[in-house]
Amino acid sequence: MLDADLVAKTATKISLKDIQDGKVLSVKDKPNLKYAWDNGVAIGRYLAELKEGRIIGKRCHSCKRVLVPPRLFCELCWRPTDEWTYVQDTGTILTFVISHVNWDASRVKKGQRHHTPAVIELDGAGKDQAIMHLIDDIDPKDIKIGQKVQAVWKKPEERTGAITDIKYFKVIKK
Amino acid sequence: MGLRKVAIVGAGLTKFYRYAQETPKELAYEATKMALDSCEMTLDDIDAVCLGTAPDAFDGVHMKGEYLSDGAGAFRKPYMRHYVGGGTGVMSPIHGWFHVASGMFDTCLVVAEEKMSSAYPHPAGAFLTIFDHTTEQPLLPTLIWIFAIEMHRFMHKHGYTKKDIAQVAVKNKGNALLHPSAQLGAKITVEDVLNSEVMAYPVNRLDISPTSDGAAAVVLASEEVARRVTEKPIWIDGLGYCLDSAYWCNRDLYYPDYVEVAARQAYKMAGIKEPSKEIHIAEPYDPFTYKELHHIEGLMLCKRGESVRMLLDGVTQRDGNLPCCPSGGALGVGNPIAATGLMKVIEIFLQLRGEAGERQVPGRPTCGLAQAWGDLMQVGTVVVMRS
Amino acid sequence: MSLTERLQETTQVGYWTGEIPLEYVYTCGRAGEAYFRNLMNKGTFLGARCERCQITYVPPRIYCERCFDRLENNYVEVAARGTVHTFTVLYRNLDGTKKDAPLVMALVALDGADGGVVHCLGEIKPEEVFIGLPVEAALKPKNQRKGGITDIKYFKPAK
Amino acid sequence: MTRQVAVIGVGATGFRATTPDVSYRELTYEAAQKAYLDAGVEPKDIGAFVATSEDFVEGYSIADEYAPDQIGAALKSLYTVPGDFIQSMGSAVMMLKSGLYDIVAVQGLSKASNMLTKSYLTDFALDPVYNRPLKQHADYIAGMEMNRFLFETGTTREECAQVVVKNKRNAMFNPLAGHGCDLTLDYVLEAEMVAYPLSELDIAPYADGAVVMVLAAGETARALSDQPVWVRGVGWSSDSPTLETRGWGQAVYAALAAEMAYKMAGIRSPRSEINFIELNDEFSYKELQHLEALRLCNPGEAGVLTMDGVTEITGALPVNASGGCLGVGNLLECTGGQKVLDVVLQLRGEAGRNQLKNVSTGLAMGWRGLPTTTGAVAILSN
Repeated sequence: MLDADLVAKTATKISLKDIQDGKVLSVKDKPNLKYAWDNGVAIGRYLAELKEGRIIGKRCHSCKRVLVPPRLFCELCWRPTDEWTYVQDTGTILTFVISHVNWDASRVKKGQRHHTPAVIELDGAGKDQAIMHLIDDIDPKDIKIGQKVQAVWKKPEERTGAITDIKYFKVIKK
Repeated sequence: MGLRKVAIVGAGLTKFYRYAQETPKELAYEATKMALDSCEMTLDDIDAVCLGTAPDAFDGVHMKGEYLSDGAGAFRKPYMRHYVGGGTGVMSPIHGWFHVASGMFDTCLVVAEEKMSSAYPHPAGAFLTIFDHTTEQPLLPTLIWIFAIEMHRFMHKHGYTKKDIAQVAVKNKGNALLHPSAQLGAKITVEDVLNSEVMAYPVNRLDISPTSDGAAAVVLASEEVARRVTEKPIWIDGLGYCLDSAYWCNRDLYYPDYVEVAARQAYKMAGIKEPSKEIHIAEPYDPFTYKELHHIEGLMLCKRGESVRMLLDGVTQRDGNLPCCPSGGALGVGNPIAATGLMKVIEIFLQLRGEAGERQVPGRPTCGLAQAWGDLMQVGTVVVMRS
Repeated sequence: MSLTERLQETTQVGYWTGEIPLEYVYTCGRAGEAYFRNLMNKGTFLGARCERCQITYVPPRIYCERCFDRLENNYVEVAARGTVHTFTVLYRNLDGTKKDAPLVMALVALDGADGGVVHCLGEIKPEEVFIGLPVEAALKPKNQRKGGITDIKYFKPAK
Repeated sequence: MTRQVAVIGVGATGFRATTPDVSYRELTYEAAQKAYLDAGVEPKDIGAFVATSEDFVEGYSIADEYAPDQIGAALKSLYTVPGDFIQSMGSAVMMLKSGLYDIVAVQGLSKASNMLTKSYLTDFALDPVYNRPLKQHADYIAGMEMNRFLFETGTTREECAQVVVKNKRNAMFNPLAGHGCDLTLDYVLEAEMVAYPLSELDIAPYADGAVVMVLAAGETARALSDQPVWVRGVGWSSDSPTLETRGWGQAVYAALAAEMAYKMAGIRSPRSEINFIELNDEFSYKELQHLEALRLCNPGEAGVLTMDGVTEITGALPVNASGGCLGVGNLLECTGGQKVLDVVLQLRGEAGRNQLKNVSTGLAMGWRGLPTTTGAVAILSN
């Protein structure tokens, strides 16, 4: 039996204001956590190809998928992957979101476009082989699951070898 | 297989709040102390301690398992933390089961804690860095995105509507009115959910469980000890856990295969052939409304695509044939991640003992299930318990 | 080897940089609130006494870590002086750079307690510090105290 | 009555200060493939997996998400222990003894080089209210502990420096080790001071690397392996985490972890029953403090034995023949993995130039590093 009186005594309800006003003592800290993650072979090539305006994956002859992002092993078949394979920069929206919030939980400002991230199955990669990216250049309410989309790339001289070398995907067929 | 029998013999739970004054250690202590007192045990009776707590990014301490140890009763004891993201809470009794079933320990204290309010101004910021650092984080994703992405796919595949799914919030927040730990028990309507602030279509504010501080603890014991300390041991008869690939965009998100794999493991171990008939009561993980339904399908408590029908027919109500989240769940009681999972285990423990008070489901259930989910739409953890 | 393909030239090596952009506000908790309020307002130290284990915890805690008895009603005042239980002479800053002047860090075991304070020592040269050195707390002036460990400036040799 | 457990496969990469040519996934995949090849198993044969990681070391808020793929555990039973590798191994032993599994794999990984602000990270492990506001380099904790240890036991800085000389020299002949050097005692003693009495060379440098092991229950182990290495005992323990009230001279956690492991292994006289040791020496004095806690010598004796050469490869009680953390590198959560790896290689007679003669029982010991008081012990026999 959970005794309600006992439970009530276990914790003390306060508010953020109590902390900010100093009614409850607190300590602030901002940790310094910085990283440089090695790209390695597979992600290194992926980023290098993005810089060239291409999406590359690695094919697994066993499960027939083209793995994007590429890896040197197929995690399902537990074998080395086979040849490097370009997939197309077109695909299909499997699911999407109209987000009114930013990554830090703040709300998208009035007048700004809502974020519309989607899971996009890339042509040539295989069923359900998708990446997450953003949809843009369309009113969010016109986006539909199943729509065909195509990558809109940054200009070659602006590309740095990053997933953001694709600015967004745009809907190509309604 | 001749597995050693392991029982839950005691439980403790703190109140859940958005902001609690207590330090993480103090919260862990309060839950642990209550669990020990509930079965009239002291730390001297405890052979080992295991801790479930989700990311260090919430409490804001690197290696927080080490930091929390004394509050969890681990002083100079064998003590180990386990971690599967949001699935950690239900992984906790599983890890505890390993301790006792191994024969190396006769008792094991299982503690789960989360203090999410330390993350300032909001713990949501901690979720940017759950995504792949190179291929996803540059897009500035957030946790709500991935849920909304999955929810939308789930709705699309089955033709579910937001109105259907909102019933989960109505049910769970209502159930939570009777839970002493609850942070957000409320009588609300479907319209309230649909009219609440849009976070990321299709997710509205009332589709989401709150941010919480809280802790939970249970005491596990071998059969011999369990029979000595209580007349009502609740046995952990089945367990399963499964982690899918981190490449979360390489699978169809409409169905949680990882939950099914974990459930099959647990059912096999518990000798369950027809889960929808043999499980009398369930606490599927409900950090978002649709997740309860998604998980009910993954747990094979209904056929794929039938969870909404089950909900609308009242089957999962507290007085229905298969009550789901009678505690009020994460949506109603609150969601201090790991502590929520263990809260669900405790709810089944209390219900099977007939000690759930006003929340007691009718029909004297003898077999219940608790489940949690976590990571990048990736983890299923399941325990099956019997009286 | 297990990888079918490896980078063959150093120019192919690359990395991706990032950080974990978080901020925190930590409450001091029930015991910490009592400890620091007392330090701030009265300039003295609180401990928590466990009669069963015969231990006086400084800083105080709401529970005894050994027997789990509740200690919240057993707070006792302890002296603002004690001895150096152990110390070190620290030559590095948090970022790894060399300090302009070395800093003595010590665990000061407060008299009458089974714990104490981890802090720096002041008003003494590093080579003069020894284990067992009697020290006392040097607090900031009352109007500058905010209710935290930095309300203590340092510990200095006891008069 | 309870099931026996053996290590039937080990796989490791080399341990190097940096590994810029491979991602953490590729590094771990290499270790996993080697371990599975060594054990003669495939992931489908493995009942469950235990990974070892801490979020902020890997640079993720939820690092366990990224554990499964490169060890073949996708859509399988896997969980993470944020602890030392030997704790993960303890988990695996429990899982096998329970009878629920016949084969369990354990993973450990260090990409320490990818974490750029390690001193801040260690500081972030301190109590946020009582200790962190001082904003000091956390090595002060090691300096304070070393000072108290020297004070209580009469151990000298020279004896600690000799540990550095020995371990870094041992590493010269361990092809996996990344920080071997041949140094003189004077050279070590003259190293720049970090937190007196702790100098730069008393501190193990970091290294990258991965270790994967396959453990199996008795009958399965015998069926799969010609040379199973039996896990006779495991133990782990945590002392008070609080800086203000913990003991500072002795490693109580190591003593308790060892007692648990000794009891399980039926070892009464560790000194006569254990042939060699791989223990945590992230700081030079830790080797001596841990040796004493493990009851392998009397308090205050470890330094003397070190000066007398007893802990050398050629001595009566070889300690860290692999080179230890000082010579191999601090592998963070994977540190204990390197310890167990070297015990296994020694017991299988595969330790190359550092091979010890006539050894049948070895002890591996891990510590969680600053600022923790958690340790773990494994005792293995062939």
